[in-house]
Amino acid sequence: MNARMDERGSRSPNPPDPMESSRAGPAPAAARLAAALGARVRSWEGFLAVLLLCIIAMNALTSPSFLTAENQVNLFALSIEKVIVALIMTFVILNAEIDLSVASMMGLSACALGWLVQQGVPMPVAILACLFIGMLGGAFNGFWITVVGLPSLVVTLAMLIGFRGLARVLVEDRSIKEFPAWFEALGQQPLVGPFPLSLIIFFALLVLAVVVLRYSGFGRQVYVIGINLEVARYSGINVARVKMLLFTTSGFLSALAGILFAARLGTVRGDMGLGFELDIITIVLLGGVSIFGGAGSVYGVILSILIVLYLRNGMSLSNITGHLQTGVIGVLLILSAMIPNVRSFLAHVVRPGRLR
Amino acid sequence: MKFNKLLTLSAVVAALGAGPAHAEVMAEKGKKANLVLVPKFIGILVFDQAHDGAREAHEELGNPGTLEFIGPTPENSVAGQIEIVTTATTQGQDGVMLSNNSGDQIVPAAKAAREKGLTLVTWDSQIPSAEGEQVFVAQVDFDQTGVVMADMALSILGEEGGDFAILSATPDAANQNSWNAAMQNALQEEKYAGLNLVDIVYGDDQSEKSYNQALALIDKYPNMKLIMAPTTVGIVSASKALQDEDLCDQIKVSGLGLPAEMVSYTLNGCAPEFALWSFVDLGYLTYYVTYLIATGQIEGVEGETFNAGRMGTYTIHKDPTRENGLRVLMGPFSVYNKDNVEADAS
Amino acid sequence: MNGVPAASHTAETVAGGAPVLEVRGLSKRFDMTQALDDVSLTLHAGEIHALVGENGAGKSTLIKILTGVVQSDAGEVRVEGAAVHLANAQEAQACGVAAIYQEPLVFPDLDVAENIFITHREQDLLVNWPRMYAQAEDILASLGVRLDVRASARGLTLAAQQAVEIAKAISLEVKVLIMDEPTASLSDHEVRQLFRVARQLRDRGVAVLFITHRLEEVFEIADRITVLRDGEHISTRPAADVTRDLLIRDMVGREVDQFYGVGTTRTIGRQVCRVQGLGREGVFSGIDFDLHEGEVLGFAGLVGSRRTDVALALFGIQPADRGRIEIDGRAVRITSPRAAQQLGIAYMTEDRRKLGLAMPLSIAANVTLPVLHRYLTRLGLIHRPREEAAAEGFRQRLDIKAPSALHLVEKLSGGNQQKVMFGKWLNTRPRIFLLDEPTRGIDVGAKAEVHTMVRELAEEGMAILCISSDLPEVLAMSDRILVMREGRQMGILERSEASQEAVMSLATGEDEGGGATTGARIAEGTAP
Amino acid sequence: MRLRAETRREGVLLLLIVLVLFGFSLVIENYLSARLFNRVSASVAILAILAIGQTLVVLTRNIDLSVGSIVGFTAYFVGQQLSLDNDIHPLVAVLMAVGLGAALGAFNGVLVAFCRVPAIIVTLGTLALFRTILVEYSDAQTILTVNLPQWLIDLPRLNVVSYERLHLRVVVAVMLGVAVLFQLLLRYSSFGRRLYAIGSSPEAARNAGFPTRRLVFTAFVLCGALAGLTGFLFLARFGNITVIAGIGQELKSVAAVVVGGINIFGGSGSVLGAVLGASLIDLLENSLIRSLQISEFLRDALLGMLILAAVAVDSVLMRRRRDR
Repeated sequence: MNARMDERGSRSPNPPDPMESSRAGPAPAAARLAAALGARVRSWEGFLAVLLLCIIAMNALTSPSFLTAENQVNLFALSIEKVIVALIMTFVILNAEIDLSVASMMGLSACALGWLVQQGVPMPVAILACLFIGMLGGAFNGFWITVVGLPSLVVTLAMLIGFRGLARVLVEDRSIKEFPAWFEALGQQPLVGPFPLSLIIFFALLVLAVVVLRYSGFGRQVYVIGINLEVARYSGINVARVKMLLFTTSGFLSALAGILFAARLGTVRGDMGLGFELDIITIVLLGGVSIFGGAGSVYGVILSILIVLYLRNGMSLSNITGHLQTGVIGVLLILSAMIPNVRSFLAHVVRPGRLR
Repeated sequence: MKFNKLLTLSAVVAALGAGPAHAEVMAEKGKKANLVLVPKFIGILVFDQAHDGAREAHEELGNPGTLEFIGPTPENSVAGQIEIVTTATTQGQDGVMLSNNSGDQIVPAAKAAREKGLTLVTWDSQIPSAEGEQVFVAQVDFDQTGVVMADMALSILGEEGGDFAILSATPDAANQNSWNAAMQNALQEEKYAGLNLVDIVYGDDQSEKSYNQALALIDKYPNMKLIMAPTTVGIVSASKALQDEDLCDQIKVSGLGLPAEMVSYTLNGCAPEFALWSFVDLGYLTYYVTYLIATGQIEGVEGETFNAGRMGTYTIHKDPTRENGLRVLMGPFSVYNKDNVEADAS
Repeated sequence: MNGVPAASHTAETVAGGAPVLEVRGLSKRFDMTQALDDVSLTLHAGEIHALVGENGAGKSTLIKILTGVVQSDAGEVRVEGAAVHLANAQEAQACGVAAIYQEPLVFPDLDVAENIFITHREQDLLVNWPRMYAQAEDILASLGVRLDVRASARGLTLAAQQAVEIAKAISLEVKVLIMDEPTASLSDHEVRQLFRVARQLRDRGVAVLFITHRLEEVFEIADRITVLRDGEHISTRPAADVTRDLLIRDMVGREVDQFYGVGTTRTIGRQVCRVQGLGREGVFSGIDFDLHEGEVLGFAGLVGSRRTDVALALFGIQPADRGRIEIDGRAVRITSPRAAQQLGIAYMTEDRRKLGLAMPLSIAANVTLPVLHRYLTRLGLIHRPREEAAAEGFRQRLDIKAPSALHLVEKLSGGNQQKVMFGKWLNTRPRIFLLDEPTRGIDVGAKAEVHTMVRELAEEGMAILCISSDLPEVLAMSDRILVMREGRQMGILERSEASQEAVMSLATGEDEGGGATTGARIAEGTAP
Repeated sequence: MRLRAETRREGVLLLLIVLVLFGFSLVIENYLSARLFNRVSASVAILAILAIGQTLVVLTRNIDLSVGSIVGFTAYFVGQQLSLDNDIHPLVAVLMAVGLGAALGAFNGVLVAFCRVPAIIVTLGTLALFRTILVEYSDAQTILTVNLPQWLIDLPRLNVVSYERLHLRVVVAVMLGVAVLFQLLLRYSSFGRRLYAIGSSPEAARNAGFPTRRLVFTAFVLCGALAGLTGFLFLARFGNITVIAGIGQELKSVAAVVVGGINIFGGSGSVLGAVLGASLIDLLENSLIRSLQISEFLRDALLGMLILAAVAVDSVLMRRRRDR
């Protein structure tokens, strides 16, 4: 049997079959090597890395305090809750779903923590209870998505309102700050070297995310479901269980982030984390994770986290804040998604002439 | 100001300030201090007015340092303020003037700033626990705000009183919450017995939400006679809602508002009486306090007296509304009605 | 079919009237591949012109150029004598060229009538619904097709979707209609109907370019036949001058004397599976059969006979709600694919792209997908060397043409993708293997390989249930044939009593097997 | 009689609205009154127009998250022009708002349709970008009712028809007009039908040779134009426009569309559905804030659950009918 292009498959707009190229004779070795190198540099991660280096260089040039260890730790600590949730959001979006309720869950968990402490519940118990609330809330999302079959965008949009509402019910217009000193210290003081607990948790989760997504069977299943849910189902993957697990974990980590947030600020209020969901999703999408699922990597998301944090920090140090920061990130998001298209467009225009 | 009905509170203040006597400090000009003025968020007129006041003082004092006006976005106010204070610390600024919108959530960042030697003065809205804050420049006495609100309600509704509701900003706004609490306290008094507070609702300082909340109040409480809105956004929205519904005869609006924004409603009787203070003056005074502390001319401790340019002499006192705080009380309250609102509107 | 060998290679002037479409010296290159090399072709008004060739011969590329989907590197296309530039699908349509495909592209949310008329460029600014419905009904009636024009296109059978596409072409008053393997998924009855329509179009003066893998159809319908091979034009002859052998020689460039394996000598072992009264509400009912080690049980039937649904029930995708399944004599309930796998059942889908393979992943990732747990370390991580070794094993055993097991599946040809699917399910070490159209959409050479593979698996003792719409294939491969009609089991034919006529008479419910003479194709509708 | 799927869905929504009305009439005194109708209908109208625009985009398998910023931007810009020059003709003011909205929508449209950037990314970006431009442009000034021309101030109180105390406000009439226009456009124009076609199967649309890019672009422009119109009505109704006007409207409009039964993956849904969805959501919200029993703080929690319930009920009912 000869390796030839399937006529059925070829109707899709996929690039021509490379197997055909082998039939047409080997390409010059040099050309192939160049192509491989080009692909590496032109890959999404490569592009982000270059961008990141530019930002770091610019920050270092414009602001003397940028490279101080203190600033480096601070810039992470200031957004640590968002980037922790961005890790699990990567999984959710890779799985071709979305969770808009994460920030509200952060608020709910933090407020529940404050409320429980106010009721005299011992701190460790309260923390466990909040983590449990997170899992419960995530599982609640998961139930509507996997069992009832509603789109996750719809379910989590409703719970974006719902969880926030519950947080409000718990604290109303108060702000609660009766946390034990050790809890606040945990959130505000360095634990190991210059790193506070939240950063250590983030690094641990980061390693875990890389390992799970790249090397574990579960990660493989997440990708396959994102690529093609039916293929996963026909392969005997328990799609509902994977999705349920993802949403539960998303709730759990959002709750954890909420607790860390409470520890960092020492006070909880009903509006904690309001609007963070869009920042989190922006980070993940900027990291090259396809909104349609199945494509993207944790490495891209790591780079995107660094880009967003460094960019914000650099702008803050140059006294550019508020809307301009958000606007610049917005433009960056659009541009970064546009560049690959412009490239392929140019390639499309240039190629026929060159190869003739 | 001369037309205003002044509620000068100096008598109250003098009674409270029983600390050791300090000589009045006259500001030495031309010292360098890089200062940052942080509003609750960008896009609200009163904060820009405060900026104008601060700039005026900045030029007057000939500070060769910088004055930055940096604010977060409304949807990201808390995290944004924390980030700004932290960044100011990293940058090595000399002082931060903060209209705190983050409640006690700002405390860790504020403490860190203080540890690095920054001067941290709050204005307009305080840090509730006073931790990390040196002095709060209070526009008016917060307990007094409650009394003023109650007085305005009484003067609008008359002796027999009636039902009224509060339309506040967000449920998390520290100053609005203090004022609402102070008002509820004041209502205990005998003379306000006729005033019956039926509800507190929140318009989140958004025009559209405040407007809808005002309409909902009307439907919810058919006997309601007054909406008290201690927020500049809420008060105009409520006034407009009542005007649009042709209900200005039956229900009135009062609270805290800008004369420029309220003039038409005051003249047509929708909002016969409301109060506010000068945000320009507040910015000016805040700048003076911060400059003096940051340049080491005063320490920012209880009992110090200083001269604040065109505004005269002020003293740092214990803040009677908080356990540990210090404050400089600006005052006075200006209460506006149809007689004086036009003059201040321009 | 028993015509004399033709001498002429350039019978350009035989059939039909004036040339409607002329293709001259068309070349197209994709990267390193010369997909079309100086191909010329002339279509006349009122002829049915068959285009044949193996996969990769360049048929698809030619169609794409004619429909404006891709642009040629060299050569020209003339419509009614005038050179045209087909920059996009719309321009092709404006020139009167339209195509219908094996898997029609309908708009599932729109209703039938709208699907027919929505492409009209010159459609009025406003939609006149009553008139549109009336016209749609008229056109479908003229085709002899009964469809509710107000029903949404979602859930139409492939045949019905094709009818919609043909109706669309008619409503556009096309001059050239390209039919790209339109019969591959149709039942015999539907094929007959399609042929009738095609002839009708020819009589109206339309030039029909008919692409198919089924040589019997070529001889039945075509006026002239063009063969492409490896992107080159090999021959164009009047159908009357062509024999089957000649055609095959032109196509493959070599002599191929048989397609299907002859009778085998394998022994049927013990019973592994027994199904009694199996059914699913509103889908199928009353399915009874048993399956033995080393046996191939063919599943035959027309469109809508619900064969795929029976397989899906056995595999737990759409669990049965009545009846009994016994595996090794033990009654079991199969409610999920995982449960089915644990019982040793594997199901290879007919739709590689949508249901079968994760295209952007490697061969290795696909091969290990259903049994990923076997390749995990204790920490739940994938043991890459073990995974690759397994995939490499299948790559060699199944002769998958790829540089390595880490090659991406989307870059393989259809036949090789089919083999990857085989590897994926063989890797689950099934004892019962459900094959759904194992040779659909792959070319002649690959087909033979698949047949050999199925035979070998049976000889190794696997129990195989094979759904196929290729009747000769079913007859050649199966030990017994279960025939279904409209969700009911019509009977099981032993090898000795099975013939095309016997199968067709059961499948159609008629006493004599209608058009079963010339290699009838019977097919399955898509699963709902 | 066999009903179209869309009609059935609209029936279900109508039923839900009646249920909500009935439920709250038991809890809230004077609930079914002319007064409440006048107020809630005006509030619904604004969200409904936005939801109609969102519908056009969602039908093509896209989404526009920037509408909230477009609303704020146009409300502010037109408000500023009118404050500076009270003599601007009302029609010019409306056209200004619609035109500005359309221009911002066109920006989205170019990026989505011609630069092939996924809509969610583009509009997530422009959500931030448009707001940034507004804040920079406005210099933190507020538009004040007092500076607006009198006709604009009177506009929200203007009635088209009145029956006893039941008023049909101009805003509501405009919404109804827009709804009818776009319902007809989607149902009867080939442009509208092709929007459905694109969302239903982009591959088939390409194959059929539709000018897919141009159609998607147009959908975004129209969505922007309707958001601009919403901005104008925002200005008229709320009068005082700060730079944060319209924040959060994007999620509300998406919620309305989703509740209204427009498939979030494109291809099906109707303008009437969007209007009913917007009505249901806004009615719920307005009813909850008028209920004495439900505390200010419980409201959002309930609203979230009710939206979820509405979608779930709709989905279950529709599924049952499809199974038949």
